[in-house]
Amino acid sequence: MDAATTSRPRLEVRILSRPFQPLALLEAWQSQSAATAADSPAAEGHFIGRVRGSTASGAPLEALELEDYPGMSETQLQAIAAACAGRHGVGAVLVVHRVGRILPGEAIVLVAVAADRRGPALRCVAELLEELKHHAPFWKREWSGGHGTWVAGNTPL
Amino acid sequence: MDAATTSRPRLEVRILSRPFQPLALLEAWQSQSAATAADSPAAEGHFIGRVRGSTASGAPLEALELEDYPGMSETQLQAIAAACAGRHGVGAVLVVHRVGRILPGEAIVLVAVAADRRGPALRCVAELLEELKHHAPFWKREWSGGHGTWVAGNTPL
Amino acid sequence: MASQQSAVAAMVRVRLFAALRERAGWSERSLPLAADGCPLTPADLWRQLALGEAPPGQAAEFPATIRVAINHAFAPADTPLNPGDEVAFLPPITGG
Amino acid sequence: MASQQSAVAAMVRVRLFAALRERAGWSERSLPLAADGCPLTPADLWRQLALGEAPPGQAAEFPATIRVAINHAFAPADTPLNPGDEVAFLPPITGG
Repeated sequence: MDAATTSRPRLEVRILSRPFQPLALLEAWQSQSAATAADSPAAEGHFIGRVRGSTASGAPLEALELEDYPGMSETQLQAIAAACAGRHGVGAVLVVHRVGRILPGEAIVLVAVAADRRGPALRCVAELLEELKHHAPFWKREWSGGHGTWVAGNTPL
Repeated sequence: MDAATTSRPRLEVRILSRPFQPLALLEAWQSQSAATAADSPAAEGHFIGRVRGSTASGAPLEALELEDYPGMSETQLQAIAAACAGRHGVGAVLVVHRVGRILPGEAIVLVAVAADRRGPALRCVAELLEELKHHAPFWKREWSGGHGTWVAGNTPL
Repeated sequence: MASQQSAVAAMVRVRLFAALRERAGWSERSLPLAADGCPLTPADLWRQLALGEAPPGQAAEFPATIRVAINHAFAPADTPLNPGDEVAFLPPITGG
Repeated sequence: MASQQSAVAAMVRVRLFAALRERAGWSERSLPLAADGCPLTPADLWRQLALGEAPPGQAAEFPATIRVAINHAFAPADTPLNPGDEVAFLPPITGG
């Protein structure tokens, strides 16, 4: 497992325009990261972000629309994943981001990190999430009462 | 979902003497936390810890033996989960800990936190993990070459 | 052939996203790179295309809240553009 | 009946775990609470049972690395014990 920190980290970045099941993607990702059970990483951190049921102003949300800059969004997610993985010396990173019309309760973002220690795994998840929220070209529009409003900024930590 | 931070958090603590599949337990836990998809928490953080393939001194590990203080281990995990959940204002916490003989690659610990925001979810996972590593009565013994050695301290962050 | 190629290459593509796109009423345009021989920058394009909220006649500073990408990479608004570049103006990012 | 009950209740249960259990060679004992009328503490029990690494004759300080639990809750080593208490000596914790 020391190989995870010395060899090149495995990075997987996906932008999906349809609903996804985070645990199903995690299962596929885990099975790729370990040829045998004994190869499994000692530490794994995950984050799942889902659409809230109400808008920033408290009205019931019909849907969230997520626009990206195709081409750049993949490139940026990949660059962010590579930089975070390198800084924390982790073995593998998975980043999944939804685009298009997303309903309340559906997953928008999934981040997973495998590492040899709990500290790097959890810190890398948190940092990756902040980075992608501020430096990957995605924009949210809240739809409520048939009216769409572009979200002005990210939700606070 | 604001109810998650104002109402009493849902705490689930399990000590298992047989191998468990973290994603299967997460799936069951998620389905309990949301009656409908739209009720799903906006933020969810997870940590999975697994047995390394080698001992602290680098020898191949046959198995890890995990001893607990039955009765107190449950009580302590519950108290730690309640305290962390309260401090971070999260909606739900799941803590699963293995005991007994655990093979390389098998999961030892699973922590999951559901919250309304990413910050509390991730911080609560990290803090819970540190707390249980230092304040829940569990002891590890590494078996290698037919010889068992009690682990002297926790692995560094 | 050579002159046709250089005519094609001497264009830049401009792209707008989200609220910026809706305010301007368009998402993508091709523009000649350098009509007056000076190297054109994204900030120049911003003014030429009157993308700011100031009335078109008034010269407005390039806003600090807007980020520029050239060929899918973030770049300063005063970067000289090259033929064939794709320039994008990005309103504040709200992903994740 | 009453005297039999109080005789049962005036005991404490002592439990050892992991390396501590193996060094002592036992995991659980019941002991009378107060032979001399003084309130007994976990630190007293530690010395009486010669659980430290110092030779049994030498009075050793209660080690800082060992934690005490009374009835499944952490407690200081000088807490007076009550009849029926379960006292556990816990070597450094290594879970998670």
